[in-house]
This record gives sequence, structure tokens and C-alpha cells, in this order.
Amino acid sequence: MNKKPVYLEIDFDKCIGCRACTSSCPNGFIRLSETGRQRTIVFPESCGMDCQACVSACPEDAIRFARAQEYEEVRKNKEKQAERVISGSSEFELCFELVVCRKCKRPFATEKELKRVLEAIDAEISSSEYAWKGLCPSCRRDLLREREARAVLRVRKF
Amino acid sequence: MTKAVYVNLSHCIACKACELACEREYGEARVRVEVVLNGAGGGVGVPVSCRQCETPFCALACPENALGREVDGLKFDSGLCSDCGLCVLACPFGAIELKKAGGGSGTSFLNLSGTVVRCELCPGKETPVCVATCPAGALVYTDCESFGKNIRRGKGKKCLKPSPAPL
Amino acid sequence: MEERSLHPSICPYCSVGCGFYIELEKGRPVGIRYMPEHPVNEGALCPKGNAALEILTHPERLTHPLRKSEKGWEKLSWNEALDTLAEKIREVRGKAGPEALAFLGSAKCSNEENYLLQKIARMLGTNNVDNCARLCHASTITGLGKTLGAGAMTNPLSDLAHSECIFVVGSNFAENHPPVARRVLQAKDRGASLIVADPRLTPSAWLSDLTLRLRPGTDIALINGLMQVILAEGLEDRVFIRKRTVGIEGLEKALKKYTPKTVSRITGVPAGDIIKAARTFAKAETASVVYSMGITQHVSGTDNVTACADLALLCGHLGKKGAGILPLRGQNNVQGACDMGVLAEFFPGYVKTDRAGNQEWLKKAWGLEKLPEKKGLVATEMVDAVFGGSLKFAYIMGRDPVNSTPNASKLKKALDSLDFLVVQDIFLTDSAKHADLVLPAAAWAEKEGSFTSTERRIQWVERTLVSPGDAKPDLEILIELANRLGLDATYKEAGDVLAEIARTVPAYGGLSKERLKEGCGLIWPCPDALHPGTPILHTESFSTPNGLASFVPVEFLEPAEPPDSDYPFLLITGRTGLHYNAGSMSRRSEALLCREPELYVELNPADAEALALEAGTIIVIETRRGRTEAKARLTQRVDRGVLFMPFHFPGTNLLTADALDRESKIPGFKGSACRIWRR
Amino acid sequence: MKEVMIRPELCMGCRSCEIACAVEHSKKKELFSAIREKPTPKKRIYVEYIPELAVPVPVTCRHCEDAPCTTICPTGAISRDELTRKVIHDPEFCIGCWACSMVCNYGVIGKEKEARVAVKCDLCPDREVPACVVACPTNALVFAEVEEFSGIKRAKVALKMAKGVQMGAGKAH
Repeated sequence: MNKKPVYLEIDFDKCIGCRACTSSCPNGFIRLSETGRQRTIVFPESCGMDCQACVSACPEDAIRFARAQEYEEVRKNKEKQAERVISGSSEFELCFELVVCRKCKRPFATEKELKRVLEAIDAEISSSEYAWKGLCPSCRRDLLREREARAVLRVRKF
Repeated sequence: MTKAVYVNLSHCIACKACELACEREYGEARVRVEVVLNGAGGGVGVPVSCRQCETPFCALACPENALGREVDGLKFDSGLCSDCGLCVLACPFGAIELKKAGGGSGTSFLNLSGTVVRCELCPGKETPVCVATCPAGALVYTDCESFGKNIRRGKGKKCLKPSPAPL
Repeated sequence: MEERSLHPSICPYCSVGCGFYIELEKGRPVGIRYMPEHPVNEGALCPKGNAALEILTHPERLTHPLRKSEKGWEKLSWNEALDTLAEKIREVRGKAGPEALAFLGSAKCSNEENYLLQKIARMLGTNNVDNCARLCHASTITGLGKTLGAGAMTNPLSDLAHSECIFVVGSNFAENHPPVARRVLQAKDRGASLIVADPRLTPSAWLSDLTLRLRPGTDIALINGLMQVILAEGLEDRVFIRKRTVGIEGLEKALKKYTPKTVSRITGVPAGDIIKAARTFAKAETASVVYSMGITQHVSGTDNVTACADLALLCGHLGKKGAGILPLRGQNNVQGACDMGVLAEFFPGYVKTDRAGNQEWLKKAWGLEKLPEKKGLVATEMVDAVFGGSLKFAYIMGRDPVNSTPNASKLKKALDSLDFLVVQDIFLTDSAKHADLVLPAAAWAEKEGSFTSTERRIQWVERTLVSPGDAKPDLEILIELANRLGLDATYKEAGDVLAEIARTVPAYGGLSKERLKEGCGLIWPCPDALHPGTPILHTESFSTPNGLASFVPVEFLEPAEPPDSDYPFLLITGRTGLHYNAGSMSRRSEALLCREPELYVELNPADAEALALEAGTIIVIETRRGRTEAKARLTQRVDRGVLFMPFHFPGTNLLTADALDRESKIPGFKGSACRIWRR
Repeated sequence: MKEVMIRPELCMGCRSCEIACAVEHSKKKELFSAIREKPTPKKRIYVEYIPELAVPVPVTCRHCEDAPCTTICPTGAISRDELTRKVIHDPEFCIGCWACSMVCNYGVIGKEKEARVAVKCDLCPDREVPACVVACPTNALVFAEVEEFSGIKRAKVALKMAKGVQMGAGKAH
């Protein structure tokens, strides 16, 4: 196992703020937290492991492992996004604003996540408006329940 | 024939036996029953679990091909799953959940990290436990054709049943 | 490779008697497998059944005999505990006579255990034995006894699927006996119509074709109204009435005044619905009457049951497949405990204690000189006897009266003023906390014995698991106690006791351990070793001396405690699908508790609005006997002016009334006037 | 809107309607080629034989006014055509979740095996009168407006009554 520091390079534009890297990191170096309408993912600048679990987990290929010799480049990139580096530490963070469910008003996903899902689903289907669009999963379930129930109530005594 | 768990909705008595059976077997329930529209006309218990879609949105959204459609049904490979949670956002029925990393079943979607929990029709068992346990016989493990047939039969019978002398 | 084995068992919760397999791995229960071949439930299990194993390994299980001392609970050895107990019984009996002793059996213990308990009591010279049936179906025994001659379900549950009309009154079978819903729905799929009469709009009512939402406590008026319509329109079964019944004239006369209009005024059910229900019920080829605690737990409990029997008799809906009266009983062996004579007024096999000459036969069977002749105290009378000073000692086996008896605060006082109280249970229940001595018992799968389900099916449960710590099967405890009392109990195992039961109780005559182990049980009456059992009662003649059933007219009386200006609401109690009776088991089951965690009270939204209460507010409910706090749940399930509370949590029975039915001595749980306010 | 109305008392269970339906929904619309076609042409009307009563009953989509299948469909594959008032199904959008078959009160939503999408009655858009109605030898199926259908029944009853009147009048003479 390579013990030399390995630097993480994140493509901030690509990252959609899903939780794949945080839950795949075996050491819990990448952390995810949510406060109110904001989701924050905290990345370490470097990690001692070379497992690349996060790299393979990332659905957007937004994570890259950089060797020391490449690091200058990475560093420059990061400085460009200065506000994202947590001052006084070797960690940097990414913040996402969460979309709120249009029914229960609870935040449930990032804009980018939803966009990616809709792109994956047949473009034609997703272009029009559906009842479950903009609803969080638990409200979708409630919607389904309510509709099924209406159908049953109407014919129950028949 | 692809089979799925169908609900004969007018039979559900909302006893939650399916939920408990699933929880007993797997540690967390993959089917959830709630009573809705519980008004003056009486309520309806509606269990919701994976519909085993033929063209599943969850599989389309899955970046790792952990979820995929095979001839005999929707398959999930936990080894490939990266827990990104995109399938949860793709499911129109809200039938996929994320399990809390610490165990226990959470009803909230906002678990900080987790693994995908969805009905897999009890692999290795003849009938899924929720269907076997349903005291009212409201859950049926069948395919869409035979489910429809049963309903048609029932309707046919009612059409022709000599109604007991006019009231 | 893991070694897993399957062991058949019977669900310990309600009286339906569902079968399933316990899956064992290295002697530990790891899961449940369904039993689709079982004739009662076809493999299905309700939520409680699915959670049945959870309580076995619960950390709060009692493992040692405990004695109350100044320092708290003190562990004892079995020898010490049983010696103390035997000594105490002798002392009380010597000083105050056998009438100062009371023995309370359990409808959750096997037939053998209950039989031995009442035998010990009667050999000691007292008829003060009783079981929980007093709180749920005592009125079934009296009510069906005087009409049909046998206080039991007439048909097996599977017969319901063949009924053309099912009339359900005062029973929320969908939540309380879910496998019954399976049969009802099967009948409905065959085109049957379901009529549900209930003050609440329960899940059972959802399934119905016709819902009769009557005012609580007006059941007799409703049933009389139905019978009046049937008679007025000439829909009664005249041949059946002439051949197999007596007393129709009295009924006809008594029913005259129950016209649909009058009944509608009393019950609040539209007159049209009453007529419709009566016609549907009477015109059906086969019809069943299903009732439960909504009928029995009234001050007029016996009359309610009698009315149900009259209704079935009137249309000849008895003694054939798909037609009968089906009282859905409470606990898994409540039928058996009654059959075994754990009742103050009956010896085993429903032989009246106070009728001259009845003792002779039992004296011979038990080889005794003397048997108590006086009718004993029933559970509900014992409380007053304690305050009167005539009752000094009580032995409670597998019961939690503190949570299950009405007017619980009075009962608690009574338990504390006893000289000595022994409680034998699997948990330190709220009642056990009042005891002087607590004996740890084995739970259902940890002992063997026979259980009689509500459809009279006697099934054998085998010992599959080892009890935690020193806990012992109830039967072993009773045998050892009997020997210490010098009563000479020579039984080696439960099979020996069953053999004696077979000799004593005619209906159980053909039973043996071997026979019961073979299939899925036998349905009594089963008088001899070759008899296949009798699923349907009263096919040829009724169990009365002359073989004829009798119509007993009953009159509607206003409920004992109507709401008034001080207590404007009417409180009814009942069960929810996820909990069970006093909750000593289900409230320790995590899976059940997380879904129904606390006491609640159902309240009509319109009432809530008038009192400015919102859903989730903690409200105080007060009756003339006590007060309790509960979370408000606003729902259309209850009508205006009616409150509903489940009785699984401590608190509900602080409120309920302890007025008794004059014949069966069942308390009128249903219907207490109360008032509410925000905490 | 015209619908396929059913008179179950006239059905003799020949299943001509089922065959006609499948053929109509095949590519060439011809019986012999239809048998060999892939995907197998699918019928959308069903004749159910009820063994207990020994009678056949044809069941087909009722094109309900407030159709539960249209409200439950998560992708809008089943919808109501506002112009013709038909309940139509677009296989393009169907994801095969069978939620529609679960809520359908008549059990008339079937499955196209190869394409794995739902299939239901479309009242034969290429024809004036649906194929099943044309094929029915006993007129157990009638393509008519609801009012029209009631009118047919009324006329029948009226005819019977008229005969009765005539007979009565004859006797009086």
C-alpha cells in the first residue's frame, strides 16, 4: 500500500453533490452534512490511502487522484476557488443548495442531482410535467397512496 | 413471466403485518402501509413497495449499473452500488429508501449516508414474506395478466349473479 | 454450514390459533416460517404473530423467584419460594378458612395448567377460582348457555368463507383477529354481503357492504329491531322454529314495540338501513353472526349475547356449514380455561357447582370426600371481598389485572390490602409489582401443553426452547406446589394431566397427547378415541336437556352511565391491531411498540374544534373513577360525543366503570361518561 | 362517445371477439399472418368463463369517465384523449410498473410480452366500429352511446309490453 500522500482533485463543476464518495470512503475522510437548505461535502486535501474508492464510486467522474508532482497544478486550481478552502486546515468543502419538496417543503436533493436523474430517464418522458415531479420520495409515496385510495373508495361497496 | 407483489387494495385492512414480516426478515421494512383518506366514508390502507417496473427509472438513473432489468425481474447488485442515492430520486413511487448507516429503519429520506433498501421479492423464497403473511389475502404474488384475470372474474360474477330479490 | 430446524408452534397472542414454524439455529430462535397447510390461517400471520418471538428473548424476562422485602426484590431459590408459599396457604386456610383463598387462572396458559390450578383450589376447599374470561366473554357462556345450551363458537372460522351474509356486531375483526378478515373477504369474493354494526368506523367496517353506525350500548335495540322486521315481513324460518326451538311466542310479543322507526330513534341508525340489513340477513341461504367484546363487555352483556342468539335462531341460521354464531374470543386459551372449569360457578366441563348432586361425579373422579358446594367469588367480586376482609390470599397465574380490570385504582388498593399475593408470570407486570412473591414462568414455546382456540380447536404446543434462568413451566410449579400441600399430584408431564382431563370432561374424552400431535388439532366435542371431532355444533339437536333451543326475549335498557352535563362524552375502549390486551407482552415488543408507542384517544374533529383541541395535544380524560392523560387523535372513525381509547396501555382502565352484568358478572367496560380538557 | 357495451346474457363464449381483436392489432390485420407475427398480437377484450355459474362474460375497458388508471400512471402513458373522450395508452412512455392494472376495477389492462408494456382497448382507431363488435355473432357486444344503448333496451321492453297489451286487448274482445 502506498503511504505517500495522494492529493484529491475535485472537478467542482462536475460534482452533483450526491453521497457516493462519502459513503464509499472506507475511512470516512469525506464527510457530508446538511443544515437547513444547505448540503456540505468536506474533502481532505490529501489522503494516505490509494484505494480510490471515491474515484470509482463517483457517478460523474469528478474525483481524480493526483500525485505529488502534479500537485502544483491542483493547488492552483484550488486557489482559484479560494473560498472553498477551509482556512487554517487542509480540507476544502463544497456547498450545494437543496431543492425543497413542493408539498412538505423539506429539502431533499440538489438541483444537479435532479437534473442528472431526469437526463437519465428518457428525455421525452421527463420533459413534460408529472404529478410526482418536485416531490420528495416520501411525498411521492403519499401521492401514490392517495390516488390508489381514491380509486378504491369509489368502488368499494360495489 | 415477471411476477411482482400486487395489492388487492379493497382487501387491505391496514394491519401492517407485511411491514413487520419484512422487518423481521431483513431488519428494515421494504413495504410500508399507511391509512389514507380516513374520513367519514372509511379509510383505505395502501401498502407501497417496489413495483418491479419493466422499464425502471431507478435502473436508468443508476450510474454504476447496480440496478438492472433482467428477464425475470429487476435485479440489484449491492456490490456495484455506490450509495449515491440517485435511484431514490428517480423512483416515481418513492419505493426505494436509504437505510441509516447505523442500522434501524428511518422514515426520513435525509439519512446522511446509507445503502439502498428496496423490495427484492425475497430471493430464495417461494413467496415473498409479505404475501405469505398477509392475513387478509390482500397481497398477491403474481404477474399483471393473472391479477387482471382475477378481477375480471369477480366483475363477471357480479354482472350475472341473480341479485337477491329486489329490496 | 448453518444448521436450521423448523418446529411447529401456535401463536401465543389471540384466540384464532394460527400455526407457524419457529426456526431454530443452535437452540436459539432465529425466525418464523409460515405454515400454508394450517387449516385456520393458511400460513398468514398478523403483525403480532410476526413479532411473537421478540418477547421470548426479552431482557426483562423473570429468571428467579423474587420476594418483596424492605430492600426491594430479593432472589430466592425455588425450594424456598414454594415452601413459603405452601406455608402461607396453610396458614391462611387454617386461620380464615378455605374461602379466604382465591386462585386466578390464565387464558394464556395451557389446558393442563388451568385444570390443575382449579383442582388445587377445589381440593383446598374453595370455589374462588376464575380466569380472564370474566372480563371478556363471561356473558357468552351465560347468554349462549341459556339459548343454545353451549357457550362456544358454533362453527369453525373457515366456515365463514361459505356464508352468504355475515352480520358482525361489536367486533373489529380486521384489527383484532386479522385472519378472520381473510375468511370474510373470501366469502365476499364469492358474493357474500357483509353487515357491520359498530359505533366506530373500523377497518372491518371499511370492508362492509352495509355499515350500521349505532350509538354505543344500543345493540339490543338494533338486534331487536332487525328481528321485528324479519317477523313483520314473515322472513323467519318457520320450519326450523317449529321443529327445533321453543318460546317464539314470548319473543314475538316482546318485539312488537321495536319498529324500525323506534329503533332508529334509539340507535341512530337510519330505519332504511335496519330494514335492508334484516332482509339481507334473513333471505341469505346461510348467514353467520360474528360478535366480540363490543357485545359482551356491557352491563347488559348477557342480554346482548342472547339477542344475537335469538336473531340466528329466528332465521334458522344454525347447525349447518356457513351458518352459526361466532363469538371471537380474546386470548389464545380463553375457551380452554373455561372448559377446564377455571370459573367460580362451573366445575370442569361446565357442570354447575351449586346444583345438588353435581359434586358426586367429581368426587369419584378425584377420589375426594368433600368438595366445596357454594358458588365461589368471581374475579370482579373479589375486590369487594378483599375490602370486606373475607379474602386474604390470592394466587394470580399469568394475568395482569392492574391493567385489565376496570376501575384499576380500586383494584390496586385491594391487591395491597391482601395478606399475601403471589403472581406467576413471565415479566414483572404492573400487577406483579404489588405481589409479595413473584414466580418466574416459562413462556409459550418453552413448555408443552394443549390450547383450545376460539373455534374449539385443541392444539398441542411442543416445548421448543429453553426458559431463561430458573423460569419453570407453570405446570411444574403447580405440581410441586400441590405436592407440598399434600394434595398428591402424581403427574409426570402434561400428557398425564390431559389423560385425566379426558376422563373428567366428556367433550375432551377422546383426546390424548399422541392424537393431538398428529395433525393440526381436534375440535371438541370429541367424546372418544376414534371420534374425529365436531366442527359444527347443533347440527341435529341443541345441547339443552330437551335438545331444543329457546328464544329468550330481551329488553333494551338505557346504558348504565349515559353522558350528562357534567360528563358529556361517552368513552368506549377496544383494541388496536398492533397491541394485545393488557400489553404485558406487546408493549415489550420493539417492532410493535415503535409503530404504536403510546396511549391515544380518538376524538371526532368536530368535537375537537368545539373544544379548540388540535391533533397531538395531550388531553386529560376524567370519569367518575379517575383521570388519565392521552394524546388526541382526530378522526372521523368516532362519532361526535364519543371517545375511543385502546386498553393496552396503563391508564385506560383507571377510567372504566366496574358496574357488573347481573348474570355473568362481566364489567361494563364499554361506555363510561367522561369529560376532557387540554392539559 | 360510443363505447363497447356488453349484454352478457347473449354471450355464448365463442371468443370471436378475442380473435378479431388480436388480428385487428396485428401488423397485417390478417388472421394467418397474425399468428406468426412477432411481437405476438395481443387481445384487449377478454371472455371470462365463470365455472360456478357456467356462463361466459366478455369484459373490456369501460373507458371510465374518471379513470383511475389515468391518475395513477406516473409517466402519463395512460391518459384521456380530451377530444374523443377515450382512455388511450401510449406504449412509448410506459415503464411497465403495472400500477394501472392494480387500480383497474375491471382487470382489463394486459401486457405486451415482448415490449413489456401495458396494452389496453383503444376502440380500434382505424375502424368505424371496433373489430370485436363486428365479430360478435350474437350481438352480445354493441357499439353505442350510453343513451343509445339504454334506448335499445328500452325498445325491447316496450315491445314486450306492447305485445302484452295487444294480447290483453284481444282477450277483452
